[in-house]
Amino acid sequence: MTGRTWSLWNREFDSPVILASGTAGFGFELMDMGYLDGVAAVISKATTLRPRKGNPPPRIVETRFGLLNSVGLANPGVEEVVTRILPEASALPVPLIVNVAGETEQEFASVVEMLEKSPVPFGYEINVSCPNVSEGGVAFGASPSTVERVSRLVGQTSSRPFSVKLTPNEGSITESALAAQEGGAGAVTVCNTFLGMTVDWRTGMIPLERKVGGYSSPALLPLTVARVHITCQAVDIPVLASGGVSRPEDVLELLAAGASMVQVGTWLMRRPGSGAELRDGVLELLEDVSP
Amino acid sequence: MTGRTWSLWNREFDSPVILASGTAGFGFELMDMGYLDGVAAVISKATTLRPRKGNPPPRIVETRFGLLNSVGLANPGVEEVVTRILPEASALPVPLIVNVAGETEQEFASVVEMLEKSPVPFGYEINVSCPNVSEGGVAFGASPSTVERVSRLVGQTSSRPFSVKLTPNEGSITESALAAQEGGAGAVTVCNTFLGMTVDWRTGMIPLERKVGGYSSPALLPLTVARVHITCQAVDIPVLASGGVSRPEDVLELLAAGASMVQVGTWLMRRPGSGAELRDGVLELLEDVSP
Amino acid sequence: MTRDRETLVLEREELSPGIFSLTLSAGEDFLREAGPGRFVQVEVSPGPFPLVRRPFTVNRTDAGSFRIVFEVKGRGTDELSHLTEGARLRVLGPLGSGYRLLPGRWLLIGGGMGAAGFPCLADRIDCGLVLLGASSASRLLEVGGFSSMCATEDGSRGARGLVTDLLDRVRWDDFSNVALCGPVAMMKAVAGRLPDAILEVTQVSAEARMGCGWGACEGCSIPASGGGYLKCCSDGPVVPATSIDWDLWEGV
Amino acid sequence: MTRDRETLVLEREELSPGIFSLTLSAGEDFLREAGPGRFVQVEVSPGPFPLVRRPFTVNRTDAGSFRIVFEVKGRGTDELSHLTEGARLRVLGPLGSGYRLLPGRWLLIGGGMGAAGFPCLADRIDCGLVLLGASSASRLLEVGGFSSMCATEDGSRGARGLVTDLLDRVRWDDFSNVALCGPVAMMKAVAGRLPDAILEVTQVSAEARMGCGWGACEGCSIPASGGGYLKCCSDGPVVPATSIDWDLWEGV
Ligand SMILES: Cc1cc2nc3c(=O)[nH]c(=O)nc-3n(C[C@H](O)[C@H](O)[C@H](O)COP(=O)(O)OP(=O)(O)OC[C@H]3O[C@@H](n4cnc5c(N)ncnc54)[C@H](O)[C@@H]3O)c2cc1C
Ligand SMILES: Cc1cc2nc3c(=O)[nH]c(=O)nc-3n(C[C@H](O)[C@H](O)[C@H](O)COP(=O)(O)OP(=O)(O)OC[C@H]3O[C@@H](n4cnc5c(N)ncnc54)[C@H](O)[C@@H]3O)c2cc1C
Ligand SMILES: Cc1cc2nc3c(=O)[nH]c(=O)nc-3n(C[C@H](O)[C@H](O)[C@H](O)COP(=O)(O)O)c2cc1C
Ligand SMILES: Cc1cc2nc3c(=O)[nH]c(=O)nc-3n(C[C@H](O)[C@H](O)[C@H](O)COP(=O)(O)O)c2cc1C
Ligand code: FES
Ligand code: FES
Repeated sequence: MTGRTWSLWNREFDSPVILASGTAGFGFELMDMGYLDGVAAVISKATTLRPRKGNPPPRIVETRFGLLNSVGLANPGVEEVVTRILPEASALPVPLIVNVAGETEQEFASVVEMLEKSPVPFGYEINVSCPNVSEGGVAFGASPSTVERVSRLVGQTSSRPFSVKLTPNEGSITESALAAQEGGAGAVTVCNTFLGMTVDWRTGMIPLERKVGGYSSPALLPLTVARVHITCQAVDIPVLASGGVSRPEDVLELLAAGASMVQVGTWLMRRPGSGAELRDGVLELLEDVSP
Repeated sequence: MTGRTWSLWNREFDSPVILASGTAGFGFELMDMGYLDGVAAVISKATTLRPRKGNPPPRIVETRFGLLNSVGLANPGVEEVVTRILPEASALPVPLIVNVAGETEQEFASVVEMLEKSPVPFGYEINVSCPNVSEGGVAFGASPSTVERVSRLVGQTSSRPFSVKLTPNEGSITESALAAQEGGAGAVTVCNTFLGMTVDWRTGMIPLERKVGGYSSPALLPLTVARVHITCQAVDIPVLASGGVSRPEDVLELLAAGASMVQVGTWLMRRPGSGAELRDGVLELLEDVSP
Repeated sequence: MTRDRETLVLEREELSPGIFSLTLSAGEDFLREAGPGRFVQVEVSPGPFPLVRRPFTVNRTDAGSFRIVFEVKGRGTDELSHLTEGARLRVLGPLGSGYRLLPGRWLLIGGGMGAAGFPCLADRIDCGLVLLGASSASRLLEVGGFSSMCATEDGSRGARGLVTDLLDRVRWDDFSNVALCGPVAMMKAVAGRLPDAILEVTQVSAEARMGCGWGACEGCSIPASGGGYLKCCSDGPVVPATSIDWDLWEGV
Repeated sequence: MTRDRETLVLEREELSPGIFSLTLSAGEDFLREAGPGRFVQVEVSPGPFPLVRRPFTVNRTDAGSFRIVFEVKGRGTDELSHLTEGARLRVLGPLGSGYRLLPGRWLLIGGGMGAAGFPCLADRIDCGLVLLGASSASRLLEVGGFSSMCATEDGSRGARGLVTDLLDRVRWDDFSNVALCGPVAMMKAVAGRLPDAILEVTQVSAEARMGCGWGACEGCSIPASGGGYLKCCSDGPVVPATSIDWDLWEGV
């Protein structure tokens, strides 16, 4: 193994792999299975001001070459997160970034304000791009002025760095990234899932209650590579890549496109040992190139 | 075979399959090979005011699960199209829709004005969404006011119906669709390719000269299904689906999502006989359901 | 311990048309924890598609191996059915919480593949009676060695009809525990006809479309009686019948 | 006629490590038109990925069959190399415009797999001399029965060096036609050293990454000497050397 490191927010990591929000819980299950090796940081499931039940089932529908999800930010609410979950999370062997969602601009700041009471979070990921909610989702994150105001509000409330997670579905990702930077974000995450849908042509039935869900697939990697590249051209803050990673080569490609760190989501659901699998693969490939 | 038909612009077709712009030329090669059976209409390669050489090679780069293209609207210019190509195209056994691109709002209308001199086109597809050009491409098509003005200009110039081909890469597809409808479009095409990129992590080399290209893949079908569905909710004009079709089931799914007709592009390059293959498959599946 | 392991296909059997069993190699640590009602997440293909794993109940454990039994439903189960002896298969497990092995006499009610977990269970409890339903005789899963009654829709074995039709013949006082597993529609029908006191002691092995299978993605929700949702994969798959909101639950 | 046909793999041979030939069934209509320099688009996998076909020159035609010869470069050629006799393979062709079979003596210059189309050609012309280059002897493609010289980079056969090194030995006056095919870098080097009068009578079999292969997608562009681009698949693959802008052409 080389002594290679990757860094984010003044911290060095011996892996570029971050676990994406919504696919790793708060990291406890992976810790219990011994699968946090190779993981630089865990990003939690979205946390909102009030508890959210989430969307009715089915929430996961697999298509021929990808996955539709419509979880709808199911979470116990920030109070429960601060009082019950984060204290336990101090046992995690890796930093925890808390993913934050809200229905109004102010709500993002309110959630962060509560989270500030806990010593545990390493930083935040501000999710202005959830495809599976009516308020605070795609259209919200597509407005640069909204993104800038949310970033500013969060920045004023937070002592910690934060990344703004952008949507590829509406607006302009570079304009939103610039707005986040302008508002004081310490990074942007590029990006959330793409709107997707499936319908059974025989019956006309659309399995997801909200019809449209978030689509993820290894086949979307080139879409993420492009968006990471153009975002890196536009902003100076770190870009965290998210979307389509399933192999060490994919991690390296996103890093080559300019990402500072790389998230893995859907593939983690398939391979809970992704942290070590990807980190080891990355180091091996790098060693092959410059031994 | 059933007597099932699909219709567009007051014309009935015994197939829902249209050949997508840029993947069928003007239809001559397919005619020569005998592969226009099952094809409802051919959409031509983009036509611009002046001849365009197109982008330097490579223009086609295959990734693990899809194709990047950066053709850049290579075409001989509208004059050549009107004087040399369209007269020959009157021999095509199927209607020809001419895809039109431009660098300014006025240019779209100028191209259409020239095309009006030919009796051949069945209609036009106004391409405000090419990912592979600097002017008149993605950012252009992302602005509803631009889309509306272009539609109005084209409508004033044209005696024929036209579809506006939208971009999934920026802005809001429903707002653009509404703007096209407001401007007098007779349909919208949902949608053009997604921005994509690949980079060789070993060398840092990005194969496409313009770095980012248009990405297409059968794995993107759910993205098209979603965009067709939400567009159909928003507008009253026909929606022509484009993106991800490789099987008869895909055609039926897009029709179930609300599309009036369905285009096939990348898969046509793989299977020049797609017209009959998809049409026959669709009819067979429909027969299975309601014999 | 729950781990992602590469197993070896030791045996493959086609039990009846479209129903297969795979016997997979397993170590002591797996087998010790693979109690009744727990499940595994199987990587059905070496390539990336199908993208997520498929859940299967542990049907039986033996020295050095365990077995899953499944019906071909779609892509994933089709791929699995083509594996041959000696093939390698990635299996994550054991997962979920299984049956609480309470004392007292048990009644097992299974529909179709729902009975796949019963052999494992029946051996570890005081199993009084097994009720089984399926579309036809060939789709009934055996739970050998125990008193049983069955119903088939085509009448090819046991009573002609549904497993619910067998409920009238049950002397409820004989049982202090019930295990219920099958298609959601069948479980709803059964639950609707169980005496209240019996519903209280019924453990349901639930089904949901799964993402991860290990509690992280919130994908496998089942409407809970108290409002909100249970996670099938970690609150369950085996949950008290009373914890489910039977009206809202529509199945997979 | 150019059609998309299902062929049968009649024979598969590993000519040398990583270089394979496939003999594929073909009908009269195909064989009649599959002249020297024309190519086929092969569907390398029954599934959708790799997404587009791969182009291969017709290496030889026989009664009821034709042959392609290829080197494993990536995913597509790897898949092809694993086909076995009896497999079915979808092949579109014959495509493109081949060599103009002009009278007069020919010189053939081939690098690596570039020589794959020469056997087909040499039989139909007055072939005076064949110059071949490759990295080593095992990678030289035979063009049997004709006078030839070769160069290998490791010196394992013929002269040690590049095919360009052989050019000095050519008596240009002997030839009225040249066929040139190989990696773009090799062809650029050769073209740069051909006497002007010879360049005028040189036909180049060009390479480009292809989309459709049948002229529709504008994907296979090669810089043209007059400005703009040639389409490799339909203007070519065989084009006059003078029609290419050699400075701009960088290869695939
Ligand atoms: C905890 C648990 C244990 C299970 N144990 C068994 C078992 O022992 N034997 C057995 O035969 N089956 C079992 N199932 C069901 C089995 O997982 C599904 O039949 C299988 O995932 C279908 O995969 P597929 O790719 O073949 O079908 P797909 O092509 O994915 O889908 C075909 C159809 O199967 C159904 N389906 C899809 N995913 C699931 C899912 N996760 N759960 C239930 N139904 C689904 C849907 O109705 C779908 O339309 C279990 C399910 C769960 C949740
Ligand atoms: C008209 C024509 C005729 C050809 N005839 C032969 C032949 O007879 N025998 C033979 O071995 N090869 C021939 N080639 C080259 C052959 O098509 C490629 O080697 C093949 O497509 C690579 O496919 P792959 O999936 O294995 O490689 P990929 O994984 O797609 O790519 C691997 C590398 O191969 C190169 N490559 C990719 N696509 C092409 C392409 N279309 N043309 C050239 N290089 C490419 C690139 O450098 C790429 O990095 C011909 C090419 C053309 C255009
Ligand atoms: C089941 C599921 C749940 C998700 N939940 C969240 C979430 O709560 N917050 C968020 O910001 N992103 C969420 N995402 C998006 C992922 O974090 C990630 O950005 C996306 O899936 C693309 O990456 P991938 O291709 O690696 O999965 C979710 C994705 C999935 C598949
Ligand atoms: C090689 C190539 C060239 C294309 N050229 C054009 C074009 O000139 N004009 C246009 O509107 N769309 C063009 N497109 C987009 C297609 O028409 C189609 O909308 C897109 O590829 C998605 O459909 P598909 O998945 O069926 O390929 C091109 C696509 C490809 C792959
Ligand atoms: S399947 Fe992921 S939480 Fe249950
Ligand atoms: S490969 Fe499509 S035009 Fe040549």
